[in-house]
Amino acid sequence: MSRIGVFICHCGENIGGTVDCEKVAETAAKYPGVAYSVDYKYMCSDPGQNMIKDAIKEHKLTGVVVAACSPRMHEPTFRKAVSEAGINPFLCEMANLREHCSWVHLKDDSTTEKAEELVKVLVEKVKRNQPLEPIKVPVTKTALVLGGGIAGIQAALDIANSGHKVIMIEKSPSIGGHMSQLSETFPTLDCSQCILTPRMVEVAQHPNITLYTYAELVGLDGFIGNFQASIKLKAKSIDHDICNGCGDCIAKCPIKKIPDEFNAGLGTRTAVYVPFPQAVPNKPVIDRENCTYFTRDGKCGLCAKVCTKGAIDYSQKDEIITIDVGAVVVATGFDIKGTDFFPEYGYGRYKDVITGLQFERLASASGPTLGEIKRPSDGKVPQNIVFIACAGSRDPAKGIEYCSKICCMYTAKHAMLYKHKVHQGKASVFYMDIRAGGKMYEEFVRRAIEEDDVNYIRGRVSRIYEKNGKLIVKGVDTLLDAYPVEIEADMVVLATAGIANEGSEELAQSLHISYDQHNFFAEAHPKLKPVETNTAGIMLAGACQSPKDIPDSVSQASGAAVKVAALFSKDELTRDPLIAYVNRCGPPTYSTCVGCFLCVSVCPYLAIEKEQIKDRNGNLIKEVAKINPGLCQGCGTCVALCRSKSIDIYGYSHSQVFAEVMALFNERSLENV
Amino acid sequence: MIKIAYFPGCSLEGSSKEYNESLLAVSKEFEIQLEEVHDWNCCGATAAHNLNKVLSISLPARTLALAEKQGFSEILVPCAACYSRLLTAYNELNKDAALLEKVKEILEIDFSAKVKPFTVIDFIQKHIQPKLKEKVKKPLNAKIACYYGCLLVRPPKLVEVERYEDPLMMESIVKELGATPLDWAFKTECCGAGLSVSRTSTVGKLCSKILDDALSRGATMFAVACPMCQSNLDMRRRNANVFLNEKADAPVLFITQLIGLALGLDKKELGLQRHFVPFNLEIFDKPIPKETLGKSKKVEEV
Amino acid sequence: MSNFEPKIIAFVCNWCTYAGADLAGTSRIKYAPNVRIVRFPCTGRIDFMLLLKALQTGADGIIVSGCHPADCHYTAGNYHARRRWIIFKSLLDFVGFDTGRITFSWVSAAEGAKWAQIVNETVDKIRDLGPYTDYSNLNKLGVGTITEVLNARTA
Amino acid sequence: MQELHNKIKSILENGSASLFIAYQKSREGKITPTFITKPEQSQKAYFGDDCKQNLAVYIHKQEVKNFGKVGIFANIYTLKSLLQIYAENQIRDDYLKVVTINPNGAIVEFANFMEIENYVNENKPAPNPEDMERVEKLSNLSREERWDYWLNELSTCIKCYACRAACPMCYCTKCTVDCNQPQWISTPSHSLGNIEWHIMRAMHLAGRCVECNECARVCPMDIPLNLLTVKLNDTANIEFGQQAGLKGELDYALSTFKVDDKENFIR
Repeated sequence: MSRIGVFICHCGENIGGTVDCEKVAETAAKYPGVAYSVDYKYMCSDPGQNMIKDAIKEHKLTGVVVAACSPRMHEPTFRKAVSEAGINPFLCEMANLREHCSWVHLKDDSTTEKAEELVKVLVEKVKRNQPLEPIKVPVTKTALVLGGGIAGIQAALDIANSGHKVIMIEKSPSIGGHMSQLSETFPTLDCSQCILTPRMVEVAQHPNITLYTYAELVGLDGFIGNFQASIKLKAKSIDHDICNGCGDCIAKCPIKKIPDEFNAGLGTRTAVYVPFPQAVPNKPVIDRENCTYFTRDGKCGLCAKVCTKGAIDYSQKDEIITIDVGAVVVATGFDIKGTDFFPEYGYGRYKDVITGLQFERLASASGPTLGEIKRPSDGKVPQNIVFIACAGSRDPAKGIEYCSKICCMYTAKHAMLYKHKVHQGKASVFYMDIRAGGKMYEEFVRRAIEEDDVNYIRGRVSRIYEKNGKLIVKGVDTLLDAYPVEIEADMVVLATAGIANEGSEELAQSLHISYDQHNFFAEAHPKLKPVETNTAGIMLAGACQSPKDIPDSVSQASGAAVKVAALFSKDELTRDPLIAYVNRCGPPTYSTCVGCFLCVSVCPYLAIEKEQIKDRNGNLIKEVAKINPGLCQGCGTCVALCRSKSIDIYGYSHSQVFAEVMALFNERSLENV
Repeated sequence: MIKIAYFPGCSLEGSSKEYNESLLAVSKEFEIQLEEVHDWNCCGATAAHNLNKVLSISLPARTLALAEKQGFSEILVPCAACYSRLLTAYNELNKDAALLEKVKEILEIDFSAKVKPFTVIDFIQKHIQPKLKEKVKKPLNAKIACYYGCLLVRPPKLVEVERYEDPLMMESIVKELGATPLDWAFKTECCGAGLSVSRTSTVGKLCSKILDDALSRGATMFAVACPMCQSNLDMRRRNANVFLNEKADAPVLFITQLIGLALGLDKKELGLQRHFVPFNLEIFDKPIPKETLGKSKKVEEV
Repeated sequence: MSNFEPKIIAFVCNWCTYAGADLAGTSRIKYAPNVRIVRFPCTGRIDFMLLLKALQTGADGIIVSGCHPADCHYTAGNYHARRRWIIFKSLLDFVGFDTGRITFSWVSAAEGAKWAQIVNETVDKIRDLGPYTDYSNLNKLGVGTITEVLNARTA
Repeated sequence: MQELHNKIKSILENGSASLFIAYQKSREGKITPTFITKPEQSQKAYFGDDCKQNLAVYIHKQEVKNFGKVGIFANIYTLKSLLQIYAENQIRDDYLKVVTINPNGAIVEFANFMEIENYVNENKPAPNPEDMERVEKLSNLSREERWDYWLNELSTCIKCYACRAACPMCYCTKCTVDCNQPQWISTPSHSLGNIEWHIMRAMHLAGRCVECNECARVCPMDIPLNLLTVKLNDTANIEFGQQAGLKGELDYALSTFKVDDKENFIR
C-alpha cells in the first residue's frame, strides 16, 4: 500500500493567485493512496522543504508529489529534500502547476480542476515509482573548447589554469576571433589587439592546452564525462613542425587577389597566407580553394621552390582524430549580416556603404588603410559620414526581432574614432534608441555626442542611393515631428545585425544541444543556467549564445570554465538512472525477450547488445537483448518498439505511464498499489 | 486562343484609355483573348480601406466572386491600385474563413475566393515574354527608366516580389525589346498618386525628383505599368518642370505600348497620341547617351 | 453542446515540447485549460497503445508533440516516432477512428507561442466536433451490446 | 509427387534433417500438416494448389526444435515467412532444410537463405487483387461507414487467438495481450478489447506480414483480419518503400527511418 504525500505550492501569488491551492490539497487528500496533503506559500523555501521532510517521517510516506513549478526548475531541489528525510529521491515527482497551469490560464474553476487532475496523474505515477540509485560514471578530465575567439581563449586558460587538460580547436588558421579584427574597444578606447595578443600567446604556450587550428569538429558521441570528439584537421599543406614562419612563401605567392577575410573583404591576401601579422600560430597555411597548385593540377609550386626548410607539403591530407573529453565549451562566436541584406540600402552594390566590422578594419592601425579612414571606392577621406544603428536588428519585417546588443556602443565608438581622425568631418548617427547599459557605457555615448559633436538623429533611414558621387541618405528625424532628413554622405556605415554563424544549426545537431529560432545556441535556463546547455557536460561561452560584447563574453567564458572545473573536481560523476532495461525472469523463459533484435537499430547510442543465456553445461538456451547501462541515455524508443514489452524504462515505465493516462478523465480506474 | 479574365478598372476606361488599347492590341498579337469580367465594379481604392475594412474587402471581393462564377481561376488587373485592393481581398478572404462568410452574406454570392489577381508584368512574363524575342520587328533604340512606383511591388508581404526595393522585371522585358534599361535609384519612390488631384504642387515636387534622377543618368524615356504612375509623370509634367533646372521632355509609356512599338504596331492603335508629353517615333533615331551623370556606373568599373 | 468542454490529453517529450510549454508559461501566454500534459522522455517512448487508452478513458482529443526533425535530444527518437505515427494513423483511418482529433506536431523549446496555438486550435476544433464517444462507449457497454452501439448511432 | 517423396526420403536418410514438415491430404480431401520422422513415411507428403497453410509457424514450436535439424516443404508464402523470421534471428541456416516446388513443377532444394532470398525475389507473389480491391473499397467509404464496418466485424471476435497461433510472425513467448500488469488489452471479448487486440496485432505485423492470409483463413468467425495488415503493408511500401519477407537481412520499416520521410499531418 502506498502512502503518498502531496504538497501544493502557492509560489506566492504565482500559483495561488490563479489556482485554489487549498481546494487542490483537499481534493488530493481523497485520492486513493494519499496519506497526507497540504498547501503552503513557498514549498521550495526552507520551511516548505522542512514541511515535506517532517511529513515523510510523521506520516511514514512512501512517495511524494510536489505540485509547484516545472520539474525542469526544482525537481533536484525536492528530490534532495526527500532523500534527506530518508526516502529514495526517485520517489518524488513534481506536478507542474505553474508553467503548465497557473501562468497560462485565467483564474477559473477549470484551472483549479486542471491542477487537481495534474496532481492526480502524478500521484498515480509516483505510486509506481521505484527506488533507484544514480549511475556512477568515470570522468575524462580533458575539456574540449570549440572556437578560439576571446570567449574560447578565456575558457581554455581558466580551465587549464585550474589544472586540467584542454583541447582547443579553431576553424581558421589562427585563433583570435572577431576581437582580433577590432580597432579599439569601448568604453576605454584601448587597442583591441594589444590586450588580446598576450592571451593568444598564452594559449599557444600553456602546457595544459593543445591547440588545433584549421580544424573542425565533425562529430561528438558519448555523454557527460565521457565524450568522444571526432576532429577534422584540415590539411595545411605546410609542415608546421618544420616551418619557421619566415614568410618567403607568402611573398612569392602569385595569387594575390583573394578577398581578405581578416580585413572583412576590404583588402586582399595570397593563397598561402597568415591571416594577420600577430596570428597564433604564426605560420602559414595554403588555401587550397584558391591555390593554383590545387586548382590547376600541380601548376605553380613556387612556394615549395622558395621554402629553404622544405616545409611545403602538397600531399598532406585532411586527418580525422578522435579524442576522449569529459566536457565541451562551445565558443564558436557569431557573424554579422552583410550589406547585401538590405534592399533599401542598395543590396550591397554601393562600395561606400560598409558594415561596422569593415569600419573596424579601416580604423585599425593594422588594417588595409593603416588606420586612416578612407572610403573603399576611391580611397578619399570621407568628409561626411553616416552611421545607421539597428541595421536589421529589432526589425520583425527583416526576421530579426532581437537587439544585437553591441551596435549602440560600437557605433558611438566609430563616430568618435572618425571624429578623432577626421577633425573637420561631419558624423551623423541614425538610431532607434540608445542602449548603453553597462559600466561607463552611457558616459561614453554622452562623450561622443557632447565632446566629439556627433550628430545623433533619432529615426530610421528609408533609403540610400547614389547621386553625383554622393550617397544620399533619406531618413526621418522623429524628434523633429517626423520631419524628413536627407544627408549627402561620402560613406555610410551600417551597424548590421549580429547573427548566428552559418552552419550553427548543423553544429548544434551534432552536439545534440538546442538552439533558438535564430540558430543561437540555447542555454539550459535563461536566468539560472545561462552557461549550461540542455545536454549535460556541454557549456556555452560568448556570442554563439546571443550577441555579446567582450566583457560579457569573457564573464560567460569564465563561468563555463568553472562549470567544467567543478565537473572535473570529482573522479566519478553520478547520472540519473532513468534508463531502459530488458526484463529477466526465472527459467524456463529467463526473459520474455525472444531475441528478434528489431530494437538494435532503433538505438542511437548502440546500447543494445546480444546476450546469450546458457545452461549450467554451457549450452545455449536463448539469445536475448541486453541494454548497456553505460551507453543508454533513456530515450525509450526501444521500449515503445518492443512488441512483447520486454523492454522497460526506469522513470517512465509501462506501469507508470499507463497509470498516468488511465488516471485522467477516469475516476474508476484508480487503485491503490 | 487563351482566354483570360480581365478587370480594367476605372482608369483604363478613362484617363488611361491607351493602357487598355495597347494591352488589348498586344494580347491580340499573341492570340490571347482578354475577357472583361461581366458587371465588374469599383475596387475601392483609395479611400475605403482607411475607413471600413469590411467594405474595403467586399468591393474587390465582388469582382473576384463574379470572375469565379464566370469560370475563371485568375484575373488580370492592369491598374496597380486595383491590383493591391484585389490582392488584399484575396489574401484576407483566404486566411479568414469568418470574414469570407460575412462577405458572402453581404454580396449574396456564394464563392470560395480562389480567383487570384495578377499584374500586367506577371501577364507579360508568363504569356508574352517567352515568345517576345522572335516577334520583335523594330528593336527600340532607347535608354529606358523602368518606373514601378509603390503598389506593383509592395507591401512585400502581400505582393511577394523579389528585390522589392530594386525590382528588375520590366528591365528584362525592355531588354528583349532591344532597349537599354537604366540603372537608377528612384524606381520605387512615391509619385504622389494620392494627391494627384488635390495637391498638384506636391505631386510635381515628388515627380521632379523621379524625373531628375532618371534623366541625369541618361534616360531617354520611361516605362510604367500603372495608370497613376503614368498620369503623374505625364499629365503633371508641367508641375514637375517647375522644380527642374532643365525642362524634361522624356515621354512616359506603358510597357504594353513599348511592346506594341517593337512589334511594329500602329502608333494610334497603341493610343500614343493621348499623352500630354508628346511621343514621336524620331526619339528612337537619336543616339543614346553613353556617359551618365550618375556615379553608380563608374563605381562598377572600378 | 454549447457547454461542452473538450478533454484533451497531450503526450509530449521532455526536451522540446515540455520545455516549449514551460516557455509558454514563463512568457505568460494564455491558452485553453482543457489540456493535460503527460511527460515522456522522448516521442520515441510514446507507445501507440497509450493513444488508444486515452481515447478509452474519454479523451475527446489528443496532442502528440515532440522535437522538430533533426532536433531530437536523443538524435533520432522523433524520426522513429514519425514512422510509427504514419503507420498508426493509416491504421486508425482505415478502421474508422476520427483521426482529426489527434494533433501531431513539432514544438521546440523555443516555441512557447506555437504550443499555445496548437492547444487552442485543437481545443477549438474538438469543441466543434463534440465529444468523442465512438470508442469510449465501447468500454461502457461491454459484452454483447454492440447492437446497442450501432442502434445508438443510427438513432 | 514421387519426386517430392524421394526428396524427403533422401533428406531423412542422409541425416540433413530428422523431422520433415509437409502437407498431407486426408481421405476426405482435407489438407493438414504432417510431421515425417521416418524415411518410409515420405509418401504421406502431398502437394497441390490447395496447400495454402503457412507451415513456417511450426518452426517456432519447442517440440519441433527438439528434433534439431528440420526439413520443411514450403509454398511461396512459407518461404517468405521463413526469410522474415530468419532476418528476425529466429532460425539458423544450418538447422533448416527447405524444399519447394517451382512454378514449372520441379523440386527445388535450398542450400541456404541466400538462395531462398533469390528465389523469393524471382517468384514474388503479386498482391492478392481481391484483397487490394476490398481495401480500396473500404478506404473509399466514409469514416463512419468504415467504423461501423469494423465494429461489426470485430465485435464478433471471440478472442480464440487462432489468428495469433497460425501466424509465423507471432512468435513471442509472452504476448502483450496476456500481460496484465498493466492490463494493456481488456480481457473479455467485448468490442473494446477486440478492437484493442486487433489494432495491436496489426501494428505489430505492419511491415512484417508476408500476406499469406492464414489469419483470416483460420478465423472461426470469418473476420477479414488480413485486410488490416495488407493495408499497413501497403502504407509501409508506399511511404517507406519497404516490403516484408524479401530479405535475409533485417529490413523493418519501424526500426529504421529516413531523415526526409514524408508525412502531411504533423504540424
